[in-house]
This record gives sequence, structure tokens and C-alpha cells, in this order.
Amino acid sequence: MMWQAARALVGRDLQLVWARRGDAFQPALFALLTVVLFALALGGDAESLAPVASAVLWLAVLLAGLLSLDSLFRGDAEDGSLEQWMLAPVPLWWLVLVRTLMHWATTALPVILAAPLLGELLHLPRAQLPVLMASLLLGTPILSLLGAVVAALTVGMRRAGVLVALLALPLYVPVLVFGAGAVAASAQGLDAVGALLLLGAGLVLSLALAPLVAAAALRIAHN
Amino acid sequence: MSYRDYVIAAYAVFAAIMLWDYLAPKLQLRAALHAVRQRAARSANRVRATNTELER
Amino acid sequence: MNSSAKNRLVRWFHQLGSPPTFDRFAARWTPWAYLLGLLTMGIGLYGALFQVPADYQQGDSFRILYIHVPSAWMSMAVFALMAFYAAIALIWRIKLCEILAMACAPSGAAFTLITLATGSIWGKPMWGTWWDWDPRLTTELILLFLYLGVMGLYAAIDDRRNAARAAGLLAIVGVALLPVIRWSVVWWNSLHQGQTIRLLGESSMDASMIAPLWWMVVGTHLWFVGSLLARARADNLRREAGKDWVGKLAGHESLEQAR
Amino acid sequence: MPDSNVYARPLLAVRGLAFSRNETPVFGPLDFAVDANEALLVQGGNGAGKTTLLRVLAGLLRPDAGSMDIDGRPARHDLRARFVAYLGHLPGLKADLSALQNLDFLCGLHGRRPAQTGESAMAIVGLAGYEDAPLRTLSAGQKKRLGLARLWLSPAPLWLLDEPYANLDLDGITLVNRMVQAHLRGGGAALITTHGAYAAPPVRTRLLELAAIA
Repeated sequence: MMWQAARALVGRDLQLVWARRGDAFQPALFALLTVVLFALALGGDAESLAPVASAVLWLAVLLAGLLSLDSLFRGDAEDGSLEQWMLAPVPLWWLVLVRTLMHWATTALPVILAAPLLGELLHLPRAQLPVLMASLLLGTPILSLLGAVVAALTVGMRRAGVLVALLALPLYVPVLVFGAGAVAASAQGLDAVGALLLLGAGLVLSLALAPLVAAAALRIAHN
Repeated sequence: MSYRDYVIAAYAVFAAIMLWDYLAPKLQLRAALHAVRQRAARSANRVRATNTELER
Repeated sequence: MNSSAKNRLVRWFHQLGSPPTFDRFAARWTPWAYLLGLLTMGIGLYGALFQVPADYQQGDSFRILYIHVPSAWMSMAVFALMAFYAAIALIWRIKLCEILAMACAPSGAAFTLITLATGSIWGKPMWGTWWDWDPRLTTELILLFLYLGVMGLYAAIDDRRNAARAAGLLAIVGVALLPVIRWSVVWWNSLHQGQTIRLLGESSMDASMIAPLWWMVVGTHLWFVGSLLARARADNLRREAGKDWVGKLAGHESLEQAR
Repeated sequence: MPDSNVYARPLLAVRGLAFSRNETPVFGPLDFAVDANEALLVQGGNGAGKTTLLRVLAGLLRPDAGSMDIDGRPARHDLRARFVAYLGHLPGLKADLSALQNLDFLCGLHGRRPAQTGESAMAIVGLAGYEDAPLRTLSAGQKKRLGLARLWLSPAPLWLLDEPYANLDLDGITLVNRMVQAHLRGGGAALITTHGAYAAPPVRTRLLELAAIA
């Protein structure tokens, strides 16, 4: 039953992405724009860009995720799909988990795939790239899962706007710190494995807890 | 070396915010009671909708 | 928590939780809490400003800590209390606890703001800069965002009960994440800046300097009780605006004011 | 359709159910019951709380007081999920998907009766030929019919229909009545809200009149 519902939801989300395939590139495009603006503001030479490249990339990915956060549940809330989820014979947290992971795969994953390219634009030292990719792969799902709680809490509002950012920012701090910190540590010649392990532990914890909290928030905030 | 200005500034900030902390709920309370009274006044002289022919 | 203690707690909230009862309770005790808080803080402030000698290292600037430290403690304690009320409200659906949890937020935000402002004013002579990304101040800043988020969420949802429950859930998530945030900030600070500056030296304060601090701690707690009751009472009245007892109360108060 | 006598009587029993929003009572306390093979027509003017009642029964809102039994057992999430099919104002259809894709997703979520296909259900509700049409090209009445097709495929015996006649033409109103009739004959039950403007289906019907409070 759970797998059947998950398969239906995954299939539907893929169909929806395909139906609006032009929009699929928007988060990556936004990240690219952020990177370009940073490069222009910083002067564009390698000496000033390289030291901040990993931090800017992390920030670009985080902001792109924040931008697409509102679309996580809003569409389903506005057309009544969410009500059908709540009435389904599978637990709501399961659907929330599947939906969040699909949302991550369709919005955050393209940005991560573009990260090496964006790194080149910022003169990111090649040696930092593996750690950066690992930290992004471990960190962005946590951002999506924490973001799911925020998106669920604000789903009942007509326009959540800056409130989403205000609610998400404190929750994102540890992820950003350890994600960008892992790269910074490896750049300083320190061991990045510790920070990456912490991110991994955070991912496991948020995989287990965030869907439950987000489901509870959906039941409260959506009516 | 004396930091008297900084001390005064810090205590002024403290006093100002505490004053706000005192006044804000007081104003809220007044607004709530005011709204209740207004509501009572409205319901006292409300015109009931009727089923008769509309005129204008 | 064992079940009999739990039951007693729930029963107590239910009894106090009838809106007219709570209104009478709050109206009676709010002035006392404010007054006692003011008195206690007065004693503490007198000691802090006039009795305690200047510190040989920090000069007079350490007097700022007599408001900074109690506020910092309050900012944390109020958040924990807010999450505690929110948890009771979510589990047993007690309306009074929703109101109390939401009444915590503005006071807590006020204490957080005091902590940030006084910390920054203290930092200017001590560190030579208004702001330093010191782990304490950084955590305090994030705490302020959390408070603002709770208040913003409570204000943004139309249905008052749903709004309180949603904001309460955020408060609980915040309390669960605060240690992680704090720990991450400390880690980040050690990564980027090495040594951090201690706000209070380990044992540089002797007993005579400690006493006013305790007066201030007790005073801010009492003051907070007053402002919590006042806010909760206002929210309670706003929610119950249509009820008969509120109408009678409003008429009664207007008579008193006219007199 | 399930057999006539498989469910306990009553299929749905409600005692003392009340709901309020922002401290203002919306309806209740209500007591009523619905047996299998029976329809309950919930009538009342605008703002009487018909939609809210159905949402509470569906489990989307939590009542302030009262209890609710389904098939003789206290209603819980898993029991509701097996017994209740809810068709509200918003049918939960995606504008970017085709009619059949929408139907397939909802059936994947809720399950479907054996020996039924999306195509056959669409033919029954008069949407044959629209299978691959993007939903956004369908009219409001056609979307309503698609919602009815989803209901037709659902294995749940208790239908909660919120204003099922809205947006439908005369033919569509007859369709709703025929579907309800067939569903009840098969042992199901239905709660139907209406502000009273349309003819009720010719089935054993109880009436619940909701009056606006205050």
C-alpha cells in the first residue's frame, strides 16, 4: 500500500515536471545568476574569488532552495490534493517524505549537478570540489526536509513571502555552517570528514523526524 | 578610564525596552475592551434583515 | 513525568483555563508581579550602579553585565517556557496554554533585544567594535529570528487556535534545534577565529558583586510574570470578544474609567 | 459494489458532534446516523456549516466535542481511509496533467475497485474521448464529472459529497442521482450537502437540517 502510493506520487511528480519542463531549470538558473552577481560585485579576479568560492556556492544553492520552497506544498494545498493525501490510507508523513525527496530531486539536484560549472566560474580550487560536492549532497536534503516543515507551517497563508525565509533561516544555520565549514576546513588543511559525518548524522535524523513534524504542521496549518 | 556613557546607554536601552514591554500589553488590553464595547453598541441597534420587498 | 503529577498539572490548567477565571486571575496578579519585579530590580540596580566598586580591569563597563546577563538568561528561559506551554497545548489541546505560549514570545523577544543591544554596547569599549561574531551574540541573534518567526507565524494565520498551534510547533522545533545551532556556531567560530572571548571571567566576581546580579535575575523573572499575564489576558479577551462575560467586563471597566 | 449486508448498522453514527472556529460555534451538537443503503441529505443555508460538517466527518478538521463511529467502531485514520471517500469543492486535480493521469494518481493513492478502469469510469460520467485532454482545457462541470469518476472507482462505502450538483447541467444532476442510487443499492451510503435547490435522488433518504447558529 505504502509503495503503491509512493509510486503514484513519484509518477505524478515526474509527469508534472515533464509538463512544465521549462521550469525545471529555474533553480539552477537562479543559482547561476547569484554566482554571476557575486563575481561581478567582487571584481572577478581569481585572487579575490577563490577564497570565497565555496561559501558563495553554498549560499547560491541555499538561496535557490529557499526560492523553490514555497512550491513544495502550495500547489497541492490550493487545488485540494492535500485533502486527498490526508484521507489516503497511508500515513501523511510518508507522502510528505516522498514529496519532499521528489522536490529535492527536481529542484536541488539540478543545481548540485551544475555546481562544478559554477565552481569554475568562481575559480574554485579544484582540490575543494570533491568535498564541496559531498557536503552539498549530504546537506541539501537536510535543507529540503527542514524546509518542508517551514513550507507546511506557512501553507495556509495566501502569500507567505519573506516569512518563509525568516522561519527557515535559523533552522538552516547548522547545515550551512557544517556544509560550508567542511569545505573551509579542508581548504585550511584540516580534516573535513568530521563535518561531513555530522551532516550525514543530521540527514539521518531529519529523514526520520522532519516528515513527522511537517505532517503535523500540515494538519494544523491547512484548513 | 571611565565608560560611563556606555553604561548609561545600555541602561537606557534596558529601560526603554522594558517600558515597551509594559505598555504594549496595556494598549492591547485597551484595544480589546474597546472592540468589545463597540461590538456591543453595534448589536444593540442593529437593523435586522427583513424578507419584505427591497426599496431604494 | 508520572501520571498522577501529569493529571494534576492538566487538571490545574483546565481549572484555571476557563477564560473568565483566567481573566480574574490575571487581572488580580498582574500589578503585583510588575510591582514586585520593579522593586526587586530597583534593589539590584541600586547595588549594581552605586554600591559595587568599579572593576580593576573593565572599569565601569562591567556594570552593563548586570542587565545583560539576566536578560540573556531570560531570553533562553522564556523560549524554553514557550515550548513547554506549546507542547502541553498541542498534546492536551488546552486553550490557556496556547495563549500563554504565544504571550511568551514578545517578552522573550524583548529580552533578546536587550541582550543584543547591551552586549553590543559592552563590546564597543571591550572589543573595540560594536559587533563581534562571538558565539553567544550570534546564537542570541538567531534566537531573535526564532522569536520573530514565532510571532510572525502567529500573526499571519487567520484562525487563532490554528495560528497558536502552528507557532507552538515552530517553538518546539526551535527548542530542539537551539543546542545544535549553538554548537554549530561555536564550531564555526573556532574554525574561523580561533580563540573566543569570555564574557564573564571564571571567578573574577566576588560575593558582594554577585548579590545585585541575583536581585536582577529574580526581578526580571517577576517582571516577566507580570507582562506574561498582561499579554495573555489581552489575547484571552480578544479571542472571547463575542462572549457575554466579556461584554459585562467591558461595561464594568468603562464604568470604572468614567468614575 | 460491496454486498448489501456486510456492514454494521449504522454505517456511520455521530453523537454530540460540535465544531467551532475562532471561539464561535459553527454547528452542533449534532446526533445522527446513516445506515447502509441510505442517503443523508444535509440541508441548510449559506454559512450553516454544511461543508465544515463534511470536513469534520472526513477527518480533515477536529471536532471540539462528540464522537463518531464508522461501521460500529470509533473512527480512526485507518478506518476512515478505508470507509470514506470525500468529494469537496476542490477535487484535487492537477491542471497540468491529463484527465486520465489525474484519475490514475488518485486511484494509486486511494486504491480502486477491482474490475474497474479509468476509461470505463470516464465513459460512465460522460467524459469518453477526453482521456488525454489536459485538465486545464476542461470546463468546471467536466472537472466535477472527473471528480465523480474518481468517486466511482473508489472502494470506500461511505461517500461524503459536498454540493455534488454544483456546476452540473441537468444531465449531470441526473448522473449524480443515478450514481448515488447504484452506490446505495450496492450497500454503500452517502452524505450529500445541498442548499436545497435540487431534487434529491429517489432513494431512502434521511434529512439533516442545519440551522445557522447565532
